[in-house]
This record gives sequence, C-alpha cells and structure tokens, in this order.
Amino acid sequence: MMASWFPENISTFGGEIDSLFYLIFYITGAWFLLTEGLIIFFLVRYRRSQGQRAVYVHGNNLKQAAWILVPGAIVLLLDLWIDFRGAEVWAKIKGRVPPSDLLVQVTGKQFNWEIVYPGPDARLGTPDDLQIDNELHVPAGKVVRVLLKSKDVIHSFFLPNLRLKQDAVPGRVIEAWFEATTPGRYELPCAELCGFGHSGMSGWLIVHGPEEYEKWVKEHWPSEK
Amino acid sequence: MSEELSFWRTYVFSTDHKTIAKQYLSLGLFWALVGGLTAYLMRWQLAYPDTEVPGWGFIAPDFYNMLVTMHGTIMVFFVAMPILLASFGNFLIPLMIGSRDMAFPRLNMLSFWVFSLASLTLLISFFVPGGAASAGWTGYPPLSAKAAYTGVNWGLNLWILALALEFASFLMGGVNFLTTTINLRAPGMTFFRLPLIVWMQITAAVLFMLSVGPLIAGAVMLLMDRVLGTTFYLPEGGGEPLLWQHLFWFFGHPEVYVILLPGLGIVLEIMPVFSRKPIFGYRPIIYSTIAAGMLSFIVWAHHQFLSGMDPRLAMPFSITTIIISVPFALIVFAMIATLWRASISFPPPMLFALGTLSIFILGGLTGIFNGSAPVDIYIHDTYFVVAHFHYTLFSATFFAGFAGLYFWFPKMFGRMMNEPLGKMHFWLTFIFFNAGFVPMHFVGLGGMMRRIANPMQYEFLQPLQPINTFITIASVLLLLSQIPFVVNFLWSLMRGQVAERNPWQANTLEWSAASPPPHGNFETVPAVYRSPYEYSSPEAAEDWLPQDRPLASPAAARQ
Amino acid sequence: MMIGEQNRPNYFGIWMALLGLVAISIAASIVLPKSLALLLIFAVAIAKALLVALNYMHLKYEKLLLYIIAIVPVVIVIILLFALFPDFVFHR
Amino acid sequence: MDSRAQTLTSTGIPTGKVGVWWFLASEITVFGGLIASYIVVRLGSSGWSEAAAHLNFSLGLANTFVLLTSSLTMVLAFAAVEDKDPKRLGTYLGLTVLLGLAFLIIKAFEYTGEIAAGFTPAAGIFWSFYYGMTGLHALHVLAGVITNVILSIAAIGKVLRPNEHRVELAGLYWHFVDIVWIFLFPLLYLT
Repeated sequence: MMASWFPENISTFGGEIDSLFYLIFYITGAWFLLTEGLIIFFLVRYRRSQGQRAVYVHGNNLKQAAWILVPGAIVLLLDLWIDFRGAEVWAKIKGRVPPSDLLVQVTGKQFNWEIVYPGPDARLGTPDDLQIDNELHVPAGKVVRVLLKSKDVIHSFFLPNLRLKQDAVPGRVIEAWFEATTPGRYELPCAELCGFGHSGMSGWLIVHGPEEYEKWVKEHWPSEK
Repeated sequence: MSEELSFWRTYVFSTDHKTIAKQYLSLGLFWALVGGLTAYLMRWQLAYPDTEVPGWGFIAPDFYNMLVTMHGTIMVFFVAMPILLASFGNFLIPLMIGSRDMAFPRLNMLSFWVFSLASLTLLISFFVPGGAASAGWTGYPPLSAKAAYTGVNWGLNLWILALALEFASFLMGGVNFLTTTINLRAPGMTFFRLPLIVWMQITAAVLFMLSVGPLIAGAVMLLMDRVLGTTFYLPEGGGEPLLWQHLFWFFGHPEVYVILLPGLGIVLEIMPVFSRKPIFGYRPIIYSTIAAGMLSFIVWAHHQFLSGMDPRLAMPFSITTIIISVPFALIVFAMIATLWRASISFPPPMLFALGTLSIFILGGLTGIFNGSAPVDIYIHDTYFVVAHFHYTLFSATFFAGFAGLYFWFPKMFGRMMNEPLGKMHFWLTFIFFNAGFVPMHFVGLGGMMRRIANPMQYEFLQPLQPINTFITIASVLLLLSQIPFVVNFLWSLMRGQVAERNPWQANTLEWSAASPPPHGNFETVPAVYRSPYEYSSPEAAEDWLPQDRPLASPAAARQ
Repeated sequence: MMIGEQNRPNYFGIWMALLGLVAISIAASIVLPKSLALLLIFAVAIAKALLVALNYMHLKYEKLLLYIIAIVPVVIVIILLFALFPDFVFHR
Repeated sequence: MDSRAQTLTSTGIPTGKVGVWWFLASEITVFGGLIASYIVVRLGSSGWSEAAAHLNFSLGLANTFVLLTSSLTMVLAFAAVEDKDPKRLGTYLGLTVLLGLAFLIIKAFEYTGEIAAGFTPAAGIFWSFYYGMTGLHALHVLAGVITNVILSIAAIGKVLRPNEHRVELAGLYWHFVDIVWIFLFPLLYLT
C-alpha cells in the first residue's frame, strides 16, 4: 500500500533503504496504534462519573513504575535493532565506494548542475573532458562514482529514484556512488536552498541500456587521439 | 508591599514577573499572526503556483525564500520561545515555588525590552531595501555569508542582529529562571516537590544557556563575514562552510527541547488536575527529562547526515538520536498511565493537553525515521521532515500553549474563558491540523523537497499536486479555526465570568494566590507540606490536597 | 561571601606565580621543539586559568553547586571540540 | 522592588553569585565554541604560523601583563570590601579601570599597526579568527571597564555601601575575561 507513495526505485541499494523504512514503519506503527488506542480507551472508560473517585497511584516506587519502565526497555531494544540494521545499510551506501566503472564530476552552481565526463582517457581535468549541463548519462548495471563539488553555495544532489542524496559543499570534493538498474529518464533536483533560483534547479539522469550507452558515448564523447 | 505605581511602571516598565509574562505573551501572539500570514502565503503559492494570492498578489521565488526563512525564524524564536518559555515560565515559576517575584526583577524587565528590540529589528528587516533574510531559518553559509548570493544585504544583517538580541534576552531570562528556582523556593519546597513544569522550564533554561554560546560565536563570525569581509565560512578564503552547520545545530537540537519541554510541562500540569489523580511516575519523569536534556547535547549532527560531514560520524549520532526516544517514551507512558483508572473531565485545557499528547506521539515516532541515517538519505530535506517537526513543534507551541492559556487564563486575568467556544476551537484546530499535516508526510515520501516555490516545475512531483492543494485548504481552515480563540480571548478578557482563586481545584501554589495575584503574589509566603499532585489522596475527604494545606494527622506529617 | 583575612589566599603571590608561568611558556616557545612546546604552553595556560578561578574567583571556598555550574560548560565545549575533529582536521 | 527577592536564599549561596555564575557558564560556551572552531580549522589547514608571525608579540605580551595585573587589583578591591576599607576600595577599582583602558588602548594600537601593514580582517582565515577572537574579547573588556567605572563612581560618591557585594560579582566577570585572554594569548601569539 505504502509502496505507491515512493517514486519507483531504480538503484541497487534503494531497496535496502525502503525496507529499513518499512521496518521502522511497522515498529512505530504498532506503537502508534497501541498508545493512541490506550489513550482513547482510557478516556472513554475512565471519564468522570458520579460518585466515582480516581485511584490514588503515584508510580514512584519501582513496582508501579515498572508499568512504564518495561515498555521503555522494549523501546530501547527496538531502537537498538533499528540502529544495527541502519548501521549496515549506511556502511554500504555511504561508508565505502565500491570499484567503479565510470567516474563523473558533478558541480553545483547557481542554478545548474555542471556535469563533466572524463572522456576516453578516464581522467578528469584533461582536455578530452566532456561537459554537459544538467544531463547525467550513465549506463545501467554499472557502478558510477560521482565527485560532487560546488562553485558557490551549498547544493544538494538528489536523485529520488535512486534514493540518493548528498550535499555539494564549496571547497570540498565529496564522493558518492550508485548503480542504476533500469534505463529511463529521471529527475535530478537540488534539495538544498541555494538562492532565488533554487526552485526549478533540476537536471536529468538518463540511464541507458548497454548498447544505447555505447552509442551515446560514440556520438558525444570526444574521440581518442 | 503594594504601593501605588504609576501607569508606566505598572504596565510598560514593570518589574513584576506576571506583567512581564503578559508582555511576552502579547508580543508572541502578535508574531504568531505574522507567522500565520507567512504560512498562508506559502501554502497558497504551493497549491496554486504563480497565481495571485487573494489579498496579497503574486509571489516571486526570492520572496518565497524570504517567507520560508521568516516563517521558521518567527515561529521558533518569536512565537514558541516567548510564549512557552518566557511567558509561562515568568508567570508560573515564582508563583509555583512560592516566591514574591523573580530573583532579579529589573534584569527580567531588561530581558523583555531587549526582546522587544529584537522584535523591532526583525520587523524593520522586512522593510529595508532588498527585503528580509532569505537564506533559510538555518542560514547556511556561503548562501548567507555573501550578499551577492541571495541579493539580500541589510535584511540578513538585521536578521543576525535580531537573533543576537533575542539570545541576549533569553540568556537574561535563563539566569533569572535558574537563580530563582535555585534560591527563592518557599519553605518546604524541596526540589522533589517542584511542579513538573518548573523542572521542565529550568531544564530548558539550562539547555538554552549551555548550547547557545557556540552559535553566538558562530553568528559573530557570520556577521563579520558579511560586514568586515572575513572568510570564516568562505572556502575561497580558507574558511569552512560546514563549521556553521555544526555550531548552528549544536544549539539547534537542544533548542528543540527548549521548546518541547515547557510544552510537555504544561500537559503534565493539566492532566492530573482533570484526571483527579497524581501524575504517574513523578520522579521517573524528572530523571527522563534530565537524561533527555543531557542526550540532546550529543545528537546534533543528525541534521547533517548528508551535509558532507565525515560519514563515520553518522552512526554514533544516529544511535544517540534514536535512543533519545527512550526518555520521551517514558514521559509519554507516564502520561498515559496517569489516565488509567482516573476520573477524567474534558474542559478546553484538558482537550488541548490530550491533543498535545496524541499529536506529539506521532511527531516523536516519525522522528525515528529521520534519526535513522540511511532512511534520512531519502527523506532528508523533504516534506516528510517538515511534517515531522510540525507534529512536534506545533503540538508543543500551539496545542500545549493553548492548553496553558485556557488553564491559567483565570489566574492571569482573573476571568474564566468561555467553554463552548474553547471546545469548538479545539475540535476545529485538531481536525484541520491533522487534515493538513498527515498528507504532508506522503508528499514528502513522494520526494517533494522543502523550500521549493513551485512543485509544478518538477515532473515527478506533478502527480502529488492534488495533495498539495488539499493541504493548503486544510491549512487555511486551520488558520481560520483560530478565530473562535481570538474572539474568546478578547471577550473573556473584558466580559468573562469572574474567576475564583482556584476554579479547577488544583493543588499547586499559584492557585492559593488571588486571581489575578497582586504585586508580591501572596498575602503570606506559603509553607509547603507535600508534592504537587496529591489528587484523590486517601488522607483528604475531597479529591484534592493543596501543597500548602497543613494536615493535623501524623500521617500527613510523614508526607 | 566572607573569606576572612586568616585564610585569604596570597593574592600578590598568585600574581607573581602567574607572571612566572607566562615567562615559562614564552621560554618554552623559544627553546623547546614545537610539539613539546605546545604541550607545555597549554598545560601552563590551564594551570594559570585554574589559579585565577580557584583563588581570584575563590571557587575553592564555594559550594559544590558552583563547581558544577563552572565545569559542565567546559565539558560541553570539550565534547564539541572533539566532535569537530573528523570534519575539519581529518577530512583530507 | 521587593527587597526579599535579593535576600532569600534556599541554598545558602548569595543569589547574585548564582546568577553571575550561570551567566559565566554561558560565556564559557561562547568563547569555548569560538576557540574550538579556531583549533579545528587551524589543525585542518596550513600556513597559520607564518601569518601569526606577523603579530606584534611584544604588545600581546604587554597586554598579558596588563590584564593579569588588573585581575590582581580587582581581587584587592574585593579584599578591601571585606576589610570594610572604602578608601582602598576606590583606589583599587580605579586602578582596575585604568588597566582595562590600557589594555584597550594597546589593543587599538596593535590593530592599527596590523591594518596599516595590510593585515585586515579580510586578509585570510588566520586574520578572520584573530580579529574575531580578540575583537569579541575586547568587547568583553570594554563591558567590564564600564561596569567598573560605574562601581568606582559609586564607591567614590560613597553610595556603594549597601551594594558592595557587586564588587565581587563584577570581579567574577573580570577574572573570567582575564582567563579568556590567558587562552587567547598562547593560541594566537605563541604558536
């Protein structure tokens, strides 16, 4: 039911974020129903009635306080469960960058994404680099390493379909990576307030199938010299 | 004690904590109107982008950024803090601990006047050339550090100045709150006989005073970057943009609890009165509050998981963040346990207190999603976060704030508020709040970013537009739902039924003073015999037992 | 508070000690290798701060509460300092 | 105003003193945050020692001497309050004010020299921090001087009598400002 609220997932790690989301959703959902249900039940059951005096319970000794301490301990255990699952997923996505097949440099600037491909020599900062604004072309099924930079203010590189977001900070080079699974055209908005043109600062991620990608490279990348 | 004072000394340059509380309340309510107006303009723009807003006109993108910035700044610093902390704290602390006034009454007056200056500065910033600040309420540099990036020069300088003045004002207030509670307690009022809201207020004051320092330093640096050309936050001059984020959130997260704790304190005061039952787990609640306060100093970087900070830092902060749910869970469980086998009635203050509780639960639970670093990768900077913090902060500021107003109005102004109007106000607010903010979670899960002026510019957000429209309609109705309150407040102020000393049959000391209490509060300083929530105690025939009522029997002496 | 003449600290002597410590740190910055000098200089600074706080601010005659009020913010600042290290010192 | 508010104390610590220490606690985090920022940004980059070498070491040292001495005169003023010696009180408060002013004048002289040599606040990250830290500290010195001037005038006019505990409170603040300088001096001039 909830799945329809997320955009389609097209990355290798997006599923793990989604399943962690559901884990938390079910845990917190159960607590939500339990606590709100109890509140409503008590409000109805113990509403004021003639001649009925409330019970004098202060909950300051351990025996009584156990009624809140035990549920509190359960909350702690569930918290730790969420933490440990989270640590695994975090380490996978942000902890280490796996060996990559393609390197691109994405530079945020007011209000465009400047995308630089290394060209045939696979190295950035050489004359055969190729720059295209707001279009990130990648092959499906390959690990893409992204070097994030910014020319002016902080931007945030957001690919909703990849479940990927990372701020681009001026003065720093920040690494991110992804592996897209499904060819298609996906939006690449900026998710951090970056000035009057923030709204509408957006590019496109174009995921190509293998042959299509070869064709795109042939047409657009400078030829090897 | 009560010599005749001139008009100016009584109402304007007053050193009486109750007058100062009312002054803060009126300024806070004024700013709430401005904050509400900004919300209306933003919501209209989001639902019907680039159309004329009724009663206003078109909204340009940079003006929208200004609205976003000022809405956050106003609601957090100029509504929530003056109402929850300064107003309720000032009014209640001396009365509840049995003191005649604050420890430093003139400092108290100064704190209000510095706050007024801050308000004036912020107000002026709307009208300077270039408009008000538009770099977000978090003011991340470099966007905020150079006028060229936003096109706002003096508006942002004045914004920093207004915040600095506001911090100075609340520092003075904090010194007063803490010193008063430490040193001016009535005989018999030990720390473990303090009403819980006093505990919450002083914890909030400690959190504020110990966390705001680094941000003051950070604000000095930001202002110097803008005015003197230093490069603290500008990488081209060797500066570090991320430094601001750490200093800001080092304050920013404790600040959330600075607002939340007094709100929860109000609920904790009101629930026992209308349940006729002691609050369940008085001491566990205090320990939880202190634990949450201490933890709040080591969770701040959860606002920065994706800021480019070292990814290894994320997990420790994620763990502390999620664990901070434990003390708050205990407080919520204690509130629920208070309702068990109680005798519950539902006047407006209790309705709003229960509203706070039920809404805060959802806000707390959605916090777990944000606190989990991997999930945050997707939902960070989306409307899911916006919905989350409205569930926590709207419940604390408005639901708890209204609960407190309905509850203490007779003590503040000597008249009762109208009940049917109050109940109508509650139900309308409760329904339209949820109608507006539940769907906001789903817009966020759909990927909609915060602070964008026009969602229709993005193909993937266009299918969500009907929800955005729905949220806007609910929000407008939520704003209109406040009309019964305004009518009730003004009408009761002048025509309300005259209140007796203790209309709710409550136990805490403020109810043994006259309504409203005169300058100096008490005829004689009360002596305190017991903890504040002795409702339905077997020792008394009635179902209440005020803190200052001596009992002849030896059983009472043991209390 | 009244400290009383009999157990009043030797204010003049403490001032001399403070000046002596300044001399030590300057000497250290000239004579010792850099890292060792830094260590000594900041140890001396902490010693000077303690001398002033304990004697001139007469913390040593005060109740526990004031110690807590003075120490907690120092601890908080140290937490902040260490939390800032990964992002600004180790990030290259 | 209600005089009871000033005299009652549930803990036995004078109310004014509790208030001032809470204020200082907050001040510790202001300067602590600034110094922590300086330390980490400095350790994370290079070229700072070279910039710091352009500071006027002897003026910095002179100011250290001035401020340490002013702490001595301030605490002697407090001792004079204890000894109920109004004449000595006036003298030492006056001396503290003069030393505070001397600090500010030397600092102003130092700033002028640095700016004349081209080391303005915009001259680089070291200078940003240098002006930020010493500037904020100088503002605190100025506030202390103003407080002490008010106290001296009251002492000379013989109206301080009922409020002599304020000398101790002003002293707490003044010594705190001294402690801040105790850390700023080595952080900026000796490294």
